[in-house]
Formats: sequence, C-alpha cells, structure tokens
Amino acid sequence: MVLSSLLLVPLLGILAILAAPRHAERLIQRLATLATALTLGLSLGLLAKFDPQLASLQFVERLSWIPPLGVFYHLGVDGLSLPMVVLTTLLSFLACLASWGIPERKKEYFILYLLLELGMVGTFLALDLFLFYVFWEVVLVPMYFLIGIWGGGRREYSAFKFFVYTLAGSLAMLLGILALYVQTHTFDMIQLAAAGPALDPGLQKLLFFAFFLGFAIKVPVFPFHTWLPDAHVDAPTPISVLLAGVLLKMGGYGFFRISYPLFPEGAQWFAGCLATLGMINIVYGAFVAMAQTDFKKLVAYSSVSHMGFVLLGLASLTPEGMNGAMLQMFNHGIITGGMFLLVGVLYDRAHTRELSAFGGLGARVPVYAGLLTFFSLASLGLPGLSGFVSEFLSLIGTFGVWRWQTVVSVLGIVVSAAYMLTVLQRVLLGPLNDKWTQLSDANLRELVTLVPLLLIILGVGLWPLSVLQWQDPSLRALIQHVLAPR
Amino acid sequence: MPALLLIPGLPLAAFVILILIGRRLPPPVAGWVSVGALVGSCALTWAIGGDVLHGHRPHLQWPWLSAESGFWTIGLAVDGLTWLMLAVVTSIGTLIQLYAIGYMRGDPRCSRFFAYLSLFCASMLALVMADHFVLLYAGWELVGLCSYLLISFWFEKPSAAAAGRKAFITTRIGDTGLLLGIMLLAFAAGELHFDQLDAVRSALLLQHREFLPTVISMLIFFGAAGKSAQFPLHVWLPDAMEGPTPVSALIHAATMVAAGVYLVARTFPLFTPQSLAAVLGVGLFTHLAAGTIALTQTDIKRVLAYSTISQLGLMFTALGLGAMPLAMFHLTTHACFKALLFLGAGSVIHATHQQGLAHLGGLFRAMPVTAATFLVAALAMSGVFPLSGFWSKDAILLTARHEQAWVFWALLGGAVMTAGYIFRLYLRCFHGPAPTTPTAVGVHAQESPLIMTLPLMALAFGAAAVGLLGSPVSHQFFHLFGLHEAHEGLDLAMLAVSTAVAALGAWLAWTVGVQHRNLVPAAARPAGAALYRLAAHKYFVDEWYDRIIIQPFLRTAERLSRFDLRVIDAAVDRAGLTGWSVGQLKNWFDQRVVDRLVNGTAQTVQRLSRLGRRLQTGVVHHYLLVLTAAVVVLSACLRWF
Amino acid sequence: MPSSLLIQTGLWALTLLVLVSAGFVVALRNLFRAALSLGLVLVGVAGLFVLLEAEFLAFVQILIYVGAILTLVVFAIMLTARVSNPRLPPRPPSGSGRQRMAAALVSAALFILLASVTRALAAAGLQPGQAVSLSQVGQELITTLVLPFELISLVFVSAMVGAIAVAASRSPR
Amino acid sequence: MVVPALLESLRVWLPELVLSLGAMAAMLAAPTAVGAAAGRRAALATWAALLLAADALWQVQGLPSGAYFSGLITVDALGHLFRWLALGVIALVVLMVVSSSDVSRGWVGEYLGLLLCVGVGLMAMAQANHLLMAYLSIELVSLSSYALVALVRDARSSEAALKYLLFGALASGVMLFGMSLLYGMTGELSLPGLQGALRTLDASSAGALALALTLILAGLAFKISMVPFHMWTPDVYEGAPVPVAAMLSVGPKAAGLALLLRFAQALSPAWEALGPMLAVLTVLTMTLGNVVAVVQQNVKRLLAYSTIGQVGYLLIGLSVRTTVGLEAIFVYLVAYLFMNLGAFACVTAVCNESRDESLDAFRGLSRRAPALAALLTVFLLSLAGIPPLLGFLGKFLLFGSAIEASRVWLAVAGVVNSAIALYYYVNIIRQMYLLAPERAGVLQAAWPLRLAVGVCGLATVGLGLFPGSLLEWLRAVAAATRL
Amino acid sequence: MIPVTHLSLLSSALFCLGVYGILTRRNAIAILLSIELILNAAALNFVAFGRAFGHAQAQAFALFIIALAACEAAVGLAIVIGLYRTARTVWADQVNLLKG
Repeated sequence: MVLSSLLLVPLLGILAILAAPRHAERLIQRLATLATALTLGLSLGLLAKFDPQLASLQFVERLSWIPPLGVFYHLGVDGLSLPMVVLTTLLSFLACLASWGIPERKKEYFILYLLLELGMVGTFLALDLFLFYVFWEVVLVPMYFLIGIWGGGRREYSAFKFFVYTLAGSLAMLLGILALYVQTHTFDMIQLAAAGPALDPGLQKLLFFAFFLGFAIKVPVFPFHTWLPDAHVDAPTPISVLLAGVLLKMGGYGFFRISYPLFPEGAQWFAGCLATLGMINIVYGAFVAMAQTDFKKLVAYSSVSHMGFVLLGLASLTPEGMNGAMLQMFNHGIITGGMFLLVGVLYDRAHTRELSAFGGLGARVPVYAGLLTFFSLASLGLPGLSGFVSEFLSLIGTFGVWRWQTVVSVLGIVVSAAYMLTVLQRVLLGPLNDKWTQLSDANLRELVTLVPLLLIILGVGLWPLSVLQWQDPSLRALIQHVLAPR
Repeated sequence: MPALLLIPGLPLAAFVILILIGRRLPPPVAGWVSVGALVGSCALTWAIGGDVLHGHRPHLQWPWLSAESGFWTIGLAVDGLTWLMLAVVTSIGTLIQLYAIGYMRGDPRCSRFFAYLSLFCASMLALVMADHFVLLYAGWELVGLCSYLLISFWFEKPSAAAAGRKAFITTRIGDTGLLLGIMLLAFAAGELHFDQLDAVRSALLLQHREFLPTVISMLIFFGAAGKSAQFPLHVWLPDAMEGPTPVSALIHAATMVAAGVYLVARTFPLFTPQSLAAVLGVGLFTHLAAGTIALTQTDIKRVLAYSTISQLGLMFTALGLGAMPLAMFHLTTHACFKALLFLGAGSVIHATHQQGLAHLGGLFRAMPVTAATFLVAALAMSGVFPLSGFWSKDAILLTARHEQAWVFWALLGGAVMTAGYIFRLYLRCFHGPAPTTPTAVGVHAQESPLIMTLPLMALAFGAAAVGLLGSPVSHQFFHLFGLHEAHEGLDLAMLAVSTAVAALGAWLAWTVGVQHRNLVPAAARPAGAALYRLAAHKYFVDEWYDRIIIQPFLRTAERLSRFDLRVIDAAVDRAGLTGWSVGQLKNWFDQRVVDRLVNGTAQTVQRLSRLGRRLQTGVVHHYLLVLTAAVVVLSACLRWF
Repeated sequence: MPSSLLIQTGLWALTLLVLVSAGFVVALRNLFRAALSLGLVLVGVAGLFVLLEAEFLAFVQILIYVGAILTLVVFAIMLTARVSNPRLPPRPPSGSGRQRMAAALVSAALFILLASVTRALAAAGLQPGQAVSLSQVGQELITTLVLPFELISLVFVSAMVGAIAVAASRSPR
Repeated sequence: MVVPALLESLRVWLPELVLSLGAMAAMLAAPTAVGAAAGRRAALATWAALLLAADALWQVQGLPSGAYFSGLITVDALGHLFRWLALGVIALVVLMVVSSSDVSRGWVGEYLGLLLCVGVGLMAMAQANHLLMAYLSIELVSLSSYALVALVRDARSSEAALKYLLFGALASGVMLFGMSLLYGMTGELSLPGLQGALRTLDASSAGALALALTLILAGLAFKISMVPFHMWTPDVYEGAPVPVAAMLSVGPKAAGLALLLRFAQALSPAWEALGPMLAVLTVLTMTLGNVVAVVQQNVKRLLAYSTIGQVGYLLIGLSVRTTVGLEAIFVYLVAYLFMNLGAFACVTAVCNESRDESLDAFRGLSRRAPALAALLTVFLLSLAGIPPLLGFLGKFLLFGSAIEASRVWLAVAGVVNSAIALYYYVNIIRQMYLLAPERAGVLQAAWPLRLAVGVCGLATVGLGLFPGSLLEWLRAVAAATRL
Repeated sequence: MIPVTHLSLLSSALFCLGVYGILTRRNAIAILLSIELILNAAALNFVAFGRAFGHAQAQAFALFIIALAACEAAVGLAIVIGLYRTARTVWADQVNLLKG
C-alpha cells in the first residue's frame, strides 16, 4: 500500500483544499505544502525500504481495475522509477514552497498543483500501460491551466502549444498502445516485456517509432523541442521547475520503461538515430542557448542540451551509458529545477529576465550570487558536482558505440561552459547597475527551497554511488533483456 | 591512510569553513584558517616524504561509480612524482598564502578570497594525488574553476570578469581533448589507473601499433597545453593577470599552469616518439615566441605571464626530449623563482598601485628587500650559477645537445631572451631614473610589511638553493624518480656558456631596454620595428581568434537561434509534426518546398475550416441538392464499383 | 379481352394524367394551380389504386389527401398569399438557371438509376387471383399491425399539438 | 391465441405506453392551470411518466428476448440498452427544458409532451424489426422534433425548423422509396424476413439492392448527421432552443445508430458492399465536423459540428463490423450521452444568464461559476478524449477496434481528428479560465440544471474511473448482438 | 394485366419529378407539394408490389404513408405559417440567417 499512499496523499490534499473556503489562502497553501511534504516523506521511506540489490520490481500492488479490458491498477518501483519518484516528490515539495508567492486564485492553483503531482508520481509508478497512459495525460491538463492562468508573457499561446504538442505525441503513443494491445491482449508491462520481443521485428520498429513520437516530444528531442522554451519561459517559476525537473523526465523514463523492454529490436534499430538526435540536442541546444538574452529562455534551451545526454546514453546500450542517461535525468531535474528557482528569485525582485539588464549583482546579493554560481557550475558539468558524473558516464558509455556522435557532443560541453559563464558574467559580475542597489538577497523560504538541491548536487557529485546503486541492477537487467539473443 | 585524505582534506575543510562562516570571521582570521590548513598539508607531505623517497607508495582507494567493477575504483596515491608536486604546492602555497594575508588586507571579500585559495589548493592536491584519470580530470576542472573565480575576483572590473571567462573557456577547450583522450583510452585499453599505464602502453602497442597511443597522447597533450598555456591555447594566461597578484603567483605561475607538465609526465608511458616530437615542437615554439612577446610588454605582470608561458614551453621541450625528470626539475625551480618574481611584482604593485613599466623606476632604495629578492629570482631564472635555475636549465640544455643539436641552439637563443626580458623588467623597476609623470608615486613607495617580505625572503632562499638538490652536489631530487645513477658531473663548458648567455641578455636589457639605445642597424630597422610591433601585439593571436573562432561561433549561435525560432518552430507549428529540418537550404528551397510544407496543418485546418464554412451556405436548396446528389453518387458508386 | 383492354387504356390514361399533372406541380408558377395539379396527381394515383384492386385505399386517398391535406394546403396558400416582404426583390419561382440545371441533372440521373433496376423488382408480375380483400387489410390492422396503429396515433397527437402550438398566434397564457 | 400474445407484447411495450400516456398527460396538464403552475403540473406528469417508465423498463428487462407484436419489434439486449439511453436523454433534456430561458414558459407542457413523444419514437426506433416500424418511429421522432425546434417562434427557429423539415422530409421520402424498392425485390417487410430473402436473391438484382440500400442509408444518415447528409445539423442546432439542440445531438444519433445496426444485421450480405464506402464516409464525417468546428464562434453551432465529428468516431465502430467495434460504439454512446448533454446543460446555464450564444459569453466563467466551469471543462476534455474520463475510454475502444480490424488508417484518422478537435474544445476552456470575465457577478444556475450537470459530471468522471461493470454489461450486449 | 415494371417506372418518374420540384421550387409550400409527390410514388410502389406478392400488409403500409403524409403536411404548413409570421416570407431560399 505504500505506493498507493503516494498517490492517495495528494488526492486527499485535493479534497481537503476543495473543502477549504476560497479566502483561507494561508490554510490552503499550508494544506498543499503538508500534502507534498507527506508525499516526500513517504517516498523517502520508500527509499529506505527499497532493496537496491534486486533488479526486479518491488512493493508491487496489483488490483483489477477494468476487468473487461484486462486493465489493472498495477504499481511498482524498481531502480528505474525509484529515483524518478523521489525526484518528483522532492521537487514537488520544494516548488510548493516556492508557490507561496503565487498572487491570486490560490485554491485553484493548489488543487491543480496537487493533481499535477498525482499524475507525475503515477506515471512513474504505473506498470500497466493503460494506467500509464492515463497518468501521462492527467499531467497535461493541470499543466495547461497552471501555465495558462498563472503564467506570464504569452501564456495562453505557450500553454496551448504545450498542450497540443504533447497531446499530438501522446496520441501517436495511444495508437502504439492500441496496436500492442490488439497483438498481445494485455496492458501489463511485465507481461509485455516478455511478449513484446517476440513480436515481428517490423512491427516492433513501427511500435517503437509510435512510442518514440510520444516520448520524444516530451523529452524533447530536436526538432520537437519548440514548445519547451515557450512553455518554460511563460510558466510561473514553480511550474517551470516541475516542467523541467519532472515532465521532461517522463519522456526519458518512457524509453527506459516501455520502449526498450518492449521493443528491443526497435531499440537497436533506432539506436543510431537516437544517438544522432542526442548529439544534435546537445550541440544545437547549447548553441541556441548561447544566443539567448532572456535568462529563463537560456535555461530552457540548456535543458534541451542536457537532455541530449539522456538520449546519447540511451543509444549506447552499455551499462555506463544507460546509467549515465538515468542519472542525468535525475541530475538535470535537480540542477535545472534549481536554476529555474534562481531565475524566479531574480524575477520576483527585478521583474525582468533580460540578461543585459543586470550586472554586478555579485556584490549586492552575495548569497544569491553564490547559489547562482554553484548551480551554473553544476549545470556546466563541473566535476565534483552531480552533472559531471552523468554527462561523463553518458559520454564514456557511448564513445565505444557511437564514436562520432560522442566526439561532437563533447563540443557541447565547451559551449555550455561558454553560455553559463556568460550568464554569470552578465548577472553577477561587472559594475553594479544603479537600478539594483536596493535589491534584497535571497530570503529564508528561497533558501529552504534551494539548499536541499544544493546538497543533493554536491552529494551525488561526490558520491555518485548513492544514486547509482539504486538503478544499476535494474539497468543491467534491462540491457541484458534488450541485447538478449533471439 | 587517512594522512592521504587529510592532505587535500585540510584545505577543503578550510574552504567549507570559510565559505559558510567566513563573512563573520574577522579578515585576518580567515587568512590564518586557510594558511593553517595548508601548513597542515605541508607538514603531512613532508612527513611522508621519507617513506616515498625510499620507494614506499601510499595508496588509498574507494569505489566510485560501481561497487563491483575495479575499473571505477578511484583513489589517492603518492609516488615520487606526486610527492614532488605535493611538496611544491603545499610549500610554495603556504608562503604565498602568508603573503596574501598582507596583500589582501582591507579587501571586503577577503574571506571569500581565502576560501577560493583553499579550494584551489585542495583541488590541486587532489589532482596530483589522483590515481585515476577521472579523479585527475575532476581536479583538473576544479583548479580551472578556482582559476576562474580568482581571476574574476575583482569582478566589478569588466576586464577581470571577461578574463576569468576567457581563461575557463580556453582551458575547457583543452579539457575537451583530455576528456576525449580519457574516453579513447577507456575504450581501447579498458584501464584508467595510472599505475597500469606501462601495461596499457604495451598492450596498446601490441594491438594497435603506434597509432592509437599517439592519438591518445596527443589528445592528452592538448589538454595539457590548454592548462599550461601552450600555443595555440596560451591566450588566456596573460589576461588572467587581472586577478590579484598572489593568485597569479600561486596559480598562474607556480602550480596550476604546471599541471599540464605534470599531466604529461604522469602519462609519459603513453607518449610515442611521434607525439613527443609534437610536444617538443609546441614547447619550443611557445618558449621562443612567448619570449619575444615578453620582451615587448610594458605591464609587469604581463611580462611575467609571458615569461611563465615561455618557461612552461621550456619544460615541454624537456618533455619532448624525453627528459621527464628534468622537466619536473625545472618545474620545481621555476615554481620557486617565478612565485618569487610575482610576489615581488605584487609587492611593487601593492606599494605603488602601478603596473606599467612607464610609471615605475628607481624603487631599489625604497624597497630594498623586494628588490634584492627580485634580483635573486631574476638571476635564478636567467640561469646564473649556482642558483637553482642554472641547474635545471643546464640539464635541459645538456640533454638537448645530446639529443638534437638544433634544439640546443634554439634554447640558447631562448636563454638570451629570458635574461633579456627579466633584466629589462628588473632594471626598469628598481633602477634607472624615477619616472617623472605626475601619477608616479614610486618615490613615496614604502617597503611592504613583514608578512609580505618574509615569504619573499623564504622564496629567495628557495630560488637560490633548491637547484642544489638536483645538482651533482646532492642527487636527492632524482631519487624521487627512481634514478640512482650518478650525475654526469658539472660541465664547465656549459657553465660558461650559460653564464655568458645570461650576461648577454642582461647587457642587452640594460642597453636596449633601459638606456633605449638602438642596436639594430639602420637598414634592418623597418623590419625590426615590424617584428617589434608584431611581438608587442602578441602576434595578433587574440584578434585572429576573435575573427575566425569567436565571432563565427557567436554568429552560429545567433543563426541557430533564429533558425530555431523561424524555421523549426514555424515548421513544426504549421506543418504539424513532420519534423523536417531542411528549411536551411534557403531561397529556392524555401519557396518551392518549405512554403508549401509550411502552410500545413494549423493554417490548412483553418483554411479548410473556412472553406467548410462557406459550403454551409444557409440556403436550404443547396443542402437538399447535396443530399440528392450524394444519394445519386453513392448509389452509382455502389452500383458500378 | 375488353376488360383487359379497358385496364390497359385506363392504365395509360392514368399514367399520362399522373405524369403531366406532376409536371404541372413542379413547374407551374401559380402556387394555387400547382396545388390543384397535385390534386389531379392524387386522383390519378387513386385511380391506379383502383386498377390494382385496392379500392379502399383509393377511397382513403381521395378522402384524406384531396379532402384534407389539399384543403389545408390551399388554406396555407391563402394565408401566406400576400407574399411577402416587399423589400425582397421578385425572382422566378423556381430558382436560378444553374440550380435548375443541377436539379434536372440530379433528378435525371436518379431516374436512370431507378429505371435501370426496375427489372429486378417483383419479377413474378401480377397474378389476377392475388387481389387483397379489404377484410384482409382490416384483419392485419387490428392484429399484426396494432402497434403501428398505436404509434400513428401518437404521431397524430404530437403532430396536431405541434402544429397548433407552432401556428398559434401567440403564447396561450 | 392472439390475445395472450398481445398481452405479453403489451407488457414488453409498457415503458413506451407509459411514456405515451405521460406525453398526453403533460400536454393536457398545461391548460389546466395558469402560469408557472401549468409548467409545474406538466413537469410533474413528465417526471411521473419517466420514473414509471424507468421502473417498467427495469421490470421488462427480465422478459425473454425475441420478437413481439407479431414480429414488429424485437426485444433483445441491444434494444434494452438503447431504450435506457433514450430514457436517459429525455430525462436529462427535461431537466434542461424546465429551466431554460429559451423555452417560453407558456409552452412548457407542449415541450415536455413532445419530448416524451420523441422518447417513445427513439425507443421504438431501437427495437424496430419491421420496415413499417422503422419508418413510423423515425417519423414520430422527426415530426415531434420539427415542432420542438419551431416552438420558440422567432425568425431563427422558424428558419431552422423549415430547414429541418424540408431536409428531413426529403430524406425520409427517399428512405421510404428505398424501402419500397426493397420490398419490391423481396416481398418481405420484416427485417428477419428480409435477411432470409436476401440470401436467396440472385446476382442480377445486386444493382437494385445497392440502390435500395443507399436510399435507406440516406434516411438514416440524415438522422445521425453523417456526411454528406449532415448539412441541416449546424443550422438547426443554432436555431433551436439549447435543450432541443441537446436532445437532437444525442437522442436521434443513438437511435439512428441502433437502427443502422439492425439494418446492417438484417441485410448483412448486401451490407458488406457498403463497407468501403462507409469507411470513407466515416473519415469524411469526423474530419468535416472537427475541421469546420475550428472557426465557429457560436457555441451551439460549434457543438453541432462537434457532434458531427463525434458521430464520425462512432461510425468507426460501425464500419469495422466486429463485436469489439460494437462494444466500442456502446461505450462511446454512453459516454457521449453524459458528456455532450453535460456540456449542453452548462451551455444552457450560461445562455440563460447572458442571452448570448457566442463564445464570448464563456469569458471568465471560472471566476463567476467555478464549479460549472470545472464541470464544463471535464465534459469538453472528455469529448476531446483525455483520460481518465469516460470519453477517452470510448475513443480508446473505437480506435482499438479499428486497429484490430486492420484498418489502421481509420484509427490514424481518428487520432489526427482528436488533435484537431482539441483546438476548439480547449478554446472554450481558454475562454473560461484564461480570459477575464466580461460581466461581473456570480452565475447561479437553476437547480435542475445543476442536477443535470452534476449527474453528467459524476457519470463522466466516475464511469471513466471505474468502468468495469459498465464495460461488462456492454460487452455482454455486444456479444448478444449478431452482426 | 398490369405489368409491375410499368408501375414502378411510373412511380420512379413521379419520385424524380418530386425530387426535381423540391430542388427547384422556392416557395416552401410548393416544396411541400413536391414532397407529397414523393410519398405518393412510394405508396404506389407499395401497393403495386403488394398486389404482386398478394400481401395485405403492403396496403396497410400505404395507408400509414397517407396518414403520415397528412401529419407531415400539417406540421409543415404550421411551420411555414410560423415562418411567414416571423420572417414575412415563405420563400425557402430567402431565409439564411443561419449559415457557416
């Protein structure tokens, strides 16, 4: 029941907030924070009880849900989903704290927020394809509102774009699910993982491609990435955090959980393309980020670049590469989540995100400057911080398999250093712009949201085994499964 | 071996303390915390020195990425090479930090400064102690970071901020090479531990002949060249002088920039004759070219920076000649006298707030200690017997003469230049007429406080005496490398040549540099002036880089960004998810294909929608006609098809 | 076979009557005359019913159609006779040329289609002895077809109520 | 011998009888009182009839299936399902009628009576086993609907009624002629008889059969708004009062599909020939509906086009002709009943208050009526096929049936259309949530509307989350229905 | 002896004339008249075929058709009158408020 409780708590939170009067804003945000905190606590408890030695699924819950269709309420975690679940609950909690600054319509906001968390956690827990799809889509709707109502800039456009893009992708996935169901008459991912590889290779490739469309848009893979900068930029800060931190991971997770185990032939067939796309993502994203003048947009494009390492690692099908890809998802969530929080901190005070508007803040807001420097360094892959480990693993794992893609991707590292340092230079260094002499430093709430992320980045960077040990057995089993001769 | 952990651990602890509570500490305390930690490391280093000298190899390992596979076990290890670096970093680092306490007094971000310095020491120590490529790479990047942070420490100056970024990015380009080298090595040999490199070399040679080791070693050398500011990646080091002078002394003279030399020395087994030739070529070229530039610079620190580049080139030349211990020997002596030179320059700057040679002069009287120690360092660098520089340079010259005679002559030319620029600097700072410009404050300058002069004196002692450890007098130094056979003895001819060369340089410096006597024959003057201008503008390397790398890079970024906005976004927006990205083949393609593709879904849907609307005319007869026609058409279809 | 000849003659005469007056219904400008032509069609069809030995049906046809529906139509024509909104320009009563062309084309095509399949219909042809007696029809209506009877009553009710409510000049209350 | 069979048959027919009597009562109740009281009495009679009919329907379910009334109607699982659907439609629409401001108070009795007549017609359509029954029941529904549309008596509703009448009369005339041709070929009027006779038909009459089928199809296609027989739909919906449009968008669609299924079943060998054509029309229907809906500004018109699009999805199940397809149709119809009527109920509430049928009326609705806006969002998302709402399940099964029948292109067309449909559904949501309200004040819907919306919302969400027993029932119905 | 083909051809012609009338007449009442033609054509068919097959049901069907025609005419004329009252026209192609 522990996994169900992860879903139940946000649900109860929603109900409690629904019952709360509209004007009791403090109560509402406390309730929401409580719900997210409880979920976080539960997921940490899960972490403690999880046996990292086992490659199999743990805490499995399986109840019949729609018997005529053979749909089950089937949850479970293994090394692939556990880091994602923890990431989700953690970021949800922190972003919930950051949401306290939302100016209006708090009741609706927190209801949608908890619904979003419910969907995200569910996506990572689901072991039934139907259930997975349900959660996958459930995420879309609150996200649309959260961007569309509480966003800034061209929020309507961005929200709609996000919605349409992702829905188009998931509809392709839906076709894939249907075709798979017609072939196998089951939605159970475990059974499918056993049955899928036996499918006709041609069909596998087709299905892989259908699922690829769904996941690729979420990741996002070039050229399906254009929703991302808009959505990230116009979303309110906490939602940007979740968007970058969790939603993108749903796409990557899909590859690990569905595409690879179910269609190994397709996966091997597509690996070359995936590596090339990963390379394009890395280099292209970095270059485009370089040219941005809007801070948030820059971070958004850096996400495109960073997610490229996930694709690259995935394409390798080596333990190092896959571990790197998985870890990169976790790390990117933490680091970019932190970056968006930092952008938000700045935006809350200055009401602009134009890089050229700043300068010399380093002296004015030293704590903020330190944090920004730290997260930027993590983002550019400084050794000792978490981003390095995963990028390094992806690269070294892929190098032996996709030589040239990897070599070109290494270039991306240089470019990422270039744009990140440019940010630091424009924002923190140089002479202080007179406009910002009254700027205040990060406050306690902001520190509370940022410091845990900082510690995780440091912890994973110094002792990557702490995360790797959870996922490694599952990933090795997965690779074995994919490469098994048939 | 907790001692091994403590060596980088102590400065790291200092860093953590300073970054967390540094601002609450009174400024001098911050400095002392940092110094104290480094002293501890220094003491530990010297404590294990005896063991190491006797061939003991302390080693400490722990699992990193995988608990099972030994491949990803990383750790700290100390052998002779490492111990030497440890000794250099901790000893000289201590002195420089001590000096910095005085130098940075009164700076509001003093604690931050010492925090960074501590972090630097920690990473540098980790770098040299690493027993695994990845850990080395980690330290490698971290020292780069510290260099960045410290160069742009006075970030209110835009030039400092820009210089920091330039340093980081340029060295990162080199790091890319190192990273690729590591990946290639891991892929080809499956081994990244340094103590296995000999085995790796033979395995690689067996399997791939010379090609793969050459590629790997060249990639590694590329990384080393970035860190050690070798041509063509040297451009960042002169700019890095924007940082506080103790930083220049510690990072950009004594230790970090020498990491490249260390790296090549560490991975020496991987180097094949071909790659050594490349190392030699690059090192020698850099040695000479940087020397000429140093001759023309008018900023004290820039002269020293080019001097550093030049000396590093010398070390690489030694490496290229295959004389790895000699390169390390020169690294050691260089660390002493170059740190001393920088600290001396810092002392001058601290006293006068001037860096340009035009504004300095005749400071000997005001700052006797600084001047004297500076002189010792200058002499040592010029290779005057029996100071340390003599022993290390002399050994390299000797090897060159044995190996490749032309290198020897080139090095001699370099030696002239070395003496020339350093004495030009020394003489114009401390002797000659005091400048008459109103901004000059030389006459009012006072000697620096004791906390600054004490390290100067200690280093002067070092610059004078360290060389003896590698001299025929005492052979201790080479025992670190397991070389126990006797030194070939003092070559008197070399001694004479060396001293003569140094004297020639000093004389030229006096006559040309200080007295401004033009020695070039009138006929050659235009060419000479052109050469001078070329050197004075650093061979326009920065300008070239800007034109052929940076601007195109920025333009590409701009273009891709626009591409993203206009083509990809628009294409995907309008043409649904067709995912083509060929819109770049502009003009005709745009018009013939893209336009038609682009007018895809969203617009097409809208257009179709309006069309469909128009079909719904509102006139009932049309509806009825459609109904009847549909019946006719459908039944006809059904009847005949 | 005088009766047979009589039948043939009657058949052709009725066919002619029906077709010609149907043509008038669709072509005559004057609505009133068109309605009268429809009456002729209905009478002609009733005559055909008689020929088919369905006299009761012919009777009903005359009674209901001509007697009731046509009367209703005439009333409606008179009610709306003062056509109409003077601002609307007068136009020919049967659509534009293009519309008529299209209609003719479609109708002709439909006829060709229908004509091409008549051969397959009731191939057995008519047998004299198969005439259905009125009592048989009545029997059907009160046994087998009792349900349609119930339904049609409901149709009547709803049609009447609907028609009255729609045509009523204003809300009753 | 005749009489006991008739009595047995009457028992089966009890729900319809009750409804018919209720219709009379509602129409007669109105003149007995003045003003609001008249409406109340009529409503009372209507509710009594509905409840009694529901009870009767529940009782009747136990009776053995088979042909009743001398084979005029057939009682089977399919018929039961559609009778329930018809009853549901009428009940929900009654809730809207009694609180819609489009419906003039003076005519409530007539509205309700006619609605119940429609209900009887819908139920009869679902059970028709005989050409005469099919024709009569269709006409009952049509004639009552014409009157319902015309009852508002303004220019737009008159126009709508006229168009509906002319289109409908032509379509049913065409169908009737087709029936006569069919009869002429086979000499059979009952569907099972036709089925037997068609088996023995020789090849020479294939052309005649095809023609007859097309003519009949035209009449049914008109009822379910299948392209190209859809053209009346948007105009009539826009002109009709909102509740009537709501009824038209669900009731005749469901009953028409039931009748189509019965014809498909009876004429099965010949029906096969229709297959490819039907598939093409399926795609055309959903595409036209969804595409043209994109630029609509009037919400009723938008929902009319949306209805056409939804019918397109439903036709997938018909054109694949498998049991899975049948099940999918049933599920989607149930979903469609709740989500579409729910949406219409919300529209009723909004139009009641603003007298404005354009999308602008929905601006900022989330601030003026949060619950209403939230539920309308649920309905629209369900129509768009977002899980876990019931509409998604239906769509899922429909597309699945297409893939199962190896007609992947139908599923692809459906998917593409779903993406297009998102465009206009989300546009309404955008108006409600993302834009500022045009008028101030809280919008309070009447209680019957709230009840209707609540029931629909509960069903859309609840059945979407726990569709197990519903699916089991519908699967059993599908299995019992031979195609 | 009446050949069935004759009658079915006649009814087809009647049907098509009705269709033509519906498509061309502008006056709504005239269109309703044309619809009566169609219904008559169908009724004629039923009676003719019923005679051929000897079915009483066919005649009953025709009876129902006539009854329904009456209902349809009633509702139709009521709608036309209602239209005339609200739009002051009975010309079907002049009413196009609803379109698009």
